[in-house]
Amino acid sequence: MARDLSVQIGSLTLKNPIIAASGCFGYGLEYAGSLDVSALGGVASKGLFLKEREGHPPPRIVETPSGMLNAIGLQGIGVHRYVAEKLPELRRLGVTNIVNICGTTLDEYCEVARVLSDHEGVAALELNISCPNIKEGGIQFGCSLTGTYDVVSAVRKVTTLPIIPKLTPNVTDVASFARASEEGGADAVSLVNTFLAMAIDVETRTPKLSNMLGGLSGPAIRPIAVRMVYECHQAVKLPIIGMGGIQSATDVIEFLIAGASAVQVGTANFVDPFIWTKLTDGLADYMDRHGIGRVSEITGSLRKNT
Amino acid sequence: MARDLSVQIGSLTLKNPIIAASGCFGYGLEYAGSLDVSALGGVASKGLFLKEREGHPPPRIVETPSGMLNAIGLQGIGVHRYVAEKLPELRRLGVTNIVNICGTTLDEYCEVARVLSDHEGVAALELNISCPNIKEGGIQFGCSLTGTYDVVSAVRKVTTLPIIPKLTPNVTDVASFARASEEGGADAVSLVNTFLAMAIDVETRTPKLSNMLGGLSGPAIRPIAVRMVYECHQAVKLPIIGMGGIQSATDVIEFLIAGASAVQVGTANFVDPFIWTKLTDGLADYMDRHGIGRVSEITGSLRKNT
Amino acid sequence: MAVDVLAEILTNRALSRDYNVLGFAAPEIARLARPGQFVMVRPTSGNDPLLRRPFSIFEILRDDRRQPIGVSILNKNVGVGTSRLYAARPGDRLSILGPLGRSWLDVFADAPGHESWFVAGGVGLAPFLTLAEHTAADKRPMRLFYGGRSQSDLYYASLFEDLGASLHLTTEDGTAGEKGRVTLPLERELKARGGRPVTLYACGPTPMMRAVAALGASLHAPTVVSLEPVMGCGMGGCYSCVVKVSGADQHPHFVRSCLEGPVFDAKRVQWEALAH
Amino acid sequence: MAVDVLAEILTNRALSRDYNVLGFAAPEIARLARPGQFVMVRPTSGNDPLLRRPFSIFEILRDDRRQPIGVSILNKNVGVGTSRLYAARPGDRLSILGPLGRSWLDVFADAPGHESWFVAGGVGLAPFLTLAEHTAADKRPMRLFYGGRSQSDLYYASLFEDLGASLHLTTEDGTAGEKGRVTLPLERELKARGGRPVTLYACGPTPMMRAVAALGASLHAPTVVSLEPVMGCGMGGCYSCVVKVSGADQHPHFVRSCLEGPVFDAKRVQWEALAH
Ligand SMILES: Cc1cc2nc3c(=O)[nH]c(=O)nc-3n(C[C@H](O)[C@H](O)[C@H](O)COP(=O)(O)OP(=O)(O)OC[C@H]3O[C@@H](n4cnc5c(N)ncnc54)[C@H](O)[C@@H]3O)c2cc1C
Ligand SMILES: Cc1cc2nc3c(=O)[nH]c(=O)nc-3n(C[C@H](O)[C@H](O)[C@H](O)COP(=O)(O)OP(=O)(O)OC[C@H]3O[C@@H](n4cnc5c(N)ncnc54)[C@H](O)[C@@H]3O)c2cc1C
Ligand SMILES: Cc1cc2nc3c(=O)[nH]c(=O)nc-3n(C[C@H](O)[C@H](O)[C@H](O)COP(=O)(O)O)c2cc1C
Ligand SMILES: Cc1cc2nc3c(=O)[nH]c(=O)nc-3n(C[C@H](O)[C@H](O)[C@H](O)COP(=O)(O)O)c2cc1C
Ligand code: FES
Ligand code: FES
Repeated sequence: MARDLSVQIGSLTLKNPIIAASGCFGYGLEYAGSLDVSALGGVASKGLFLKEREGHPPPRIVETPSGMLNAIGLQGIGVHRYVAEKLPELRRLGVTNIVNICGTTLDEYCEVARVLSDHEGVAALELNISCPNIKEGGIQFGCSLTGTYDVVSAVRKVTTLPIIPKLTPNVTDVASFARASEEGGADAVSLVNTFLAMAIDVETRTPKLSNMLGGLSGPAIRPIAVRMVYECHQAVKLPIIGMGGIQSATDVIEFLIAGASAVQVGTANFVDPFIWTKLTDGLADYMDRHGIGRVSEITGSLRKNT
Repeated sequence: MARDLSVQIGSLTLKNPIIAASGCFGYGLEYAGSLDVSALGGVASKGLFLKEREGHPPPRIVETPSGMLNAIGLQGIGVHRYVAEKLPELRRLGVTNIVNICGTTLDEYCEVARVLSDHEGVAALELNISCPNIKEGGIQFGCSLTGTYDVVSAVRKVTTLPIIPKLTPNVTDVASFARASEEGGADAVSLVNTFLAMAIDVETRTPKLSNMLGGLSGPAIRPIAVRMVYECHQAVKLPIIGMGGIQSATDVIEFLIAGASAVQVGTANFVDPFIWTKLTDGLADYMDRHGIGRVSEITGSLRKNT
Repeated sequence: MAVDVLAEILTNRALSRDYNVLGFAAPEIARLARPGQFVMVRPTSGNDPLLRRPFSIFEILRDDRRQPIGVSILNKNVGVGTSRLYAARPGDRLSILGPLGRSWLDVFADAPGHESWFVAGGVGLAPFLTLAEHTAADKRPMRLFYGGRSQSDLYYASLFEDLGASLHLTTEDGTAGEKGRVTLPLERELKARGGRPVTLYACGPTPMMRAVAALGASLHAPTVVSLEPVMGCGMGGCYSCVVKVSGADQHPHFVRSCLEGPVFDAKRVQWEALAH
Repeated sequence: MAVDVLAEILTNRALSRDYNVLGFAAPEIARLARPGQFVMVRPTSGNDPLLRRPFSIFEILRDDRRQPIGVSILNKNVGVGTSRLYAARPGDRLSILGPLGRSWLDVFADAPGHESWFVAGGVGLAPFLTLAEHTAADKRPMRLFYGGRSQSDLYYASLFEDLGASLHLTTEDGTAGEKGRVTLPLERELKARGGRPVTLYACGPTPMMRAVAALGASLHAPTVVSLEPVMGCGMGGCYSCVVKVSGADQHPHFVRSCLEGPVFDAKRVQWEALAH
């Protein structure tokens, strides 16, 4: 059967809908020695500020039931070293780079976007306005509707690259943030970032993370993330990149049915760095079994119970 | 060592801080044939409206990684049958009854509260303003600050029983709802109710729950719930009853350290209906090992990382 | 009264690639159990999966002096929990909670002079062995109508024969017994029974039970069915396991099948409201 | 390059109530592994626990013709994941990913004429056996300083003796070897070594490694330590495993120990910034 795994996110074409999630795949090159990174639908880079950042002291992660908390604190090399040290090799490998960008001010987002727009090899910008574990990680934008609108429309003015604000789940009505993104001129939205959470060592009565608060990811959050993708799909026309706890092809398909056009996989990559072919094979198999020719036919195809 | 497990929630004294969560322990009598229900700190009843309710058609639950979704739809016998058929036996057994009450209008909450206030054997009222899976389950109050204030202050006028609004986690800033409850005259707050979520059967492309949406509970949500309890403890003076994914004494203590004065256990009771003595024994053992005489010394005792 | 036992697995007999029988050391449960009751088994001590799974009590295990030492379950591997139980090893310990629910015998008091006919589909055989032992002790005539997809689905029929039951086996592929559905011989035998009063007991896939209920109604045989809804707790705590049945007032209500079932008078069941 | 192998467990030798050695059939990893590298083992195929756990490669397992057929790990049961590995049974299959990280040999190129002294605390022995084999093949003199709480913590010392290492054993309770910390004989021997150049390799509890690093610095022995931070992925993906080390610019930076470690020149390590 003719079956096509490629998907369209605005003007961006991905060879398949399965993307490595930001902060969970380094800059992509870390994995290039062990697997073919260009075979992924895309790689969302570790979040980049204008400058280098040290991040939080360890412990930075703690495991929780079917999930994990992280408070990495956006350690990173900054956008200038990224374009100098990482991008050329990523281009050479043919990786579809979705660069995750952060800022403490509107100007910083715009400046990072400008630098990236000046270089070949960037496929899209994912605006991280939702990192829960640093105060200046954009969450001040991501938890306010006007803040979201402002950052999206500001970045819109400085780049022709597709822009994809990444929404936080730590809000009452995520769909309204998708709407604000749409109005601001976004090409797509991605969701969810992690859930603000904490864990305490009861013997010492101290937080298990040096930063006290961290972001919950992994299979634990999947049912909430699926619901949020569904709500956004009802609310906006924008393509949606869904994520949160995906660890199998079935999970990928669940997000697609709920309304996602593509998905990202984060925590599951830690457990199984070779998960990618399993996911695309499983999706292809599903499409064959159900006589589906294009991934977009699955997107938003939820039937109501009778 | 002299060690006392009792806790004070406003004017209410509980023999220990461990309460069966609403909707997870029937009306209490279901378990009376197998265990001593009066040994629990308290029993939060299944949510009660004024009238009987049929609830949603099955399937009503679905398991998810380290958690479960439920959309029971508040099936229940109504407050009148509760006081006639359940309360006398519960009183005879010496159960501390925290009656979980629901309403579709302010008047209904008040009327249910009045009926319960007229009967002996009710220790406190838990105001369910947070059931995520029925439209008229009070969530219209629980997701609005003025709605929360209104329902708490209205019920405050009709009863002298301790009132404990139960907060939803599906909001941006749960602490503001604790504040609204405090201003409305609540004696304590309890949190968290379940997280709005969904799961899809990818083969049929239909929701796994007949109601489509359900509430996520169980260990999966614990780190988010602990964070929310911590936030509320920072924001209000009211005692807090914490819950969400507790399945061991360590988890109980984690909530206490974060700021809870007592806790509720829901999903874990399904897995282990004899969990109660394990939890109180584990708490007692912890207090002995740490030289703690009263549970209230643990409440809010989180130390910051240095 | 239910007890929870962290029970050692005594035996795990694989019957095929997807059926096995697990024996648990749980004398407390074995002593309390009545025919048709069930247990909630925790497939692991961890969280994956989180919830217990309901299983009919298959056998009461006894020692040489016929003292109850445990129970077994007949497990069909259909998913995450049952696959752990398929792979469990003797010596492992798993929590099992029971006995739970009502017994077949709670639905109809043994009607004098009635024959007991059991109608089982596949793993639906499980709740019948204890009932057959009870019926044999009563010296009441019994028959087993037992259907499966193929020969390899039909286990343990000989145990029933040993207890004095006459057998009517069917398979969909004809590899054993009569070819076709189990309702075929059932209908034939019901029609041929003359005036003898018969009570039907059925457990298996929902469509099969529904068909048996219809036969029972039209051919005047009181029918009891053992339903298998999803169950979160087994103790009446969660209200997940409801089935719609008509009450004393003749109106349909959702009732918890872990408390009021899993066995029901088939006449009360609102079949169209069942989840599957 | 790392590979992931769904490896059959060949052997599980329990050494005590909390130590065991698990052998995995993973020839691909065994062929690639270099001394001091590690693997990420998935303790179950399910989600409890979710993440893999890092373990030093203890032995390279070989068949009769000395062909590599797998690796073993020396496991200390300290929590949920390691307890599953303690209880694992031959025939079980677990995913193991590796080899990962840098080798001891990547930190200092073998300095000509240097003696190799290994300093191990408890389960910190694990990354030394492969190094000892390498050192023996090089015909370089070596010693093992090996400390534990008591005799039952000191395993496999004889393997090192067989390879030609001289042993300095210590226990805190005096049940074997010298009584006291492993740094006691180390300091004595370092001081007594005359002009002989020595490289120290240390793995064990952080305070021990820190003490060894201090001795190495003051007594002029280059020191390599193998750190054990919490690791989420082992591949450089998550940035959880950072340790603060001084870089080429002499400024301290967080670097990922799964990529730049787990072995580090002790001089670079900012001990006060370590998580424990
Ligand atoms: C009173 C009672 C007695 C039962 N007795 C037996 C028995 O003796 N032997 C036996 O093999 N099975 C029995 N079952 C069914 C058994 O409980 C389910 O097969 C089991 O829970 C499936 O668990 P799983 O984790 O393997 O499946 P999952 O991975 O959870 O799901 C796999 C499939 O099984 C279905 N399923 C899940 N839970 C149930 C459930 N409770 N009932 C029916 N289908 C379900 C799901 O919808 C899904 O299609 C009984 C059920 C009840 C309610
Ligand atoms: C490179 C490397 C090599 C290692 N080699 C070995 C080895 O050969 N043999 C061996 O027994 N152990 C080794 N460890 C330590 C081992 O990884 C941990 O003991 C294990 O991850 C604990 O898992 P758990 O699920 O049993 O513990 P958990 O239940 O997760 O935690 C129990 C306790 O162990 C601590 N812990 C958790 N993860 C780690 C970790 N990665 N490192 C140290 N402490 C941790 C926790 O803080 C907690 O106090 C190594 C660690 C690293 C980083
Ligand atoms: C260790 C870690 C680091 C992360 N770093 C980032 C980041 O830099 N930028 C970002 O937008 N999201 C970051 N995330 C969030 C993930 O991209 C993703 O939104 C989230 O983990 C949910 O997906 P998952 O459940 O598949 O992991 C991080 C997540 C983890 C676990
Ligand atoms: C099956 C089920 C039914 C519930 N019914 C109610 C209810 O009637 N009223 C209410 O306030 N909360 C209800 N809850 C929420 C629980 O009381 C509790 O807030 C939530 O489950 C989190 O705790 P847990 O993780 O320990 O289960 C229900 C939860 C479950 C799982
Ligand atoms: S299974 Fe929980 S009420 Fe029946
Ligand atoms: S363990 Fe993930 S980056 Fe090192």
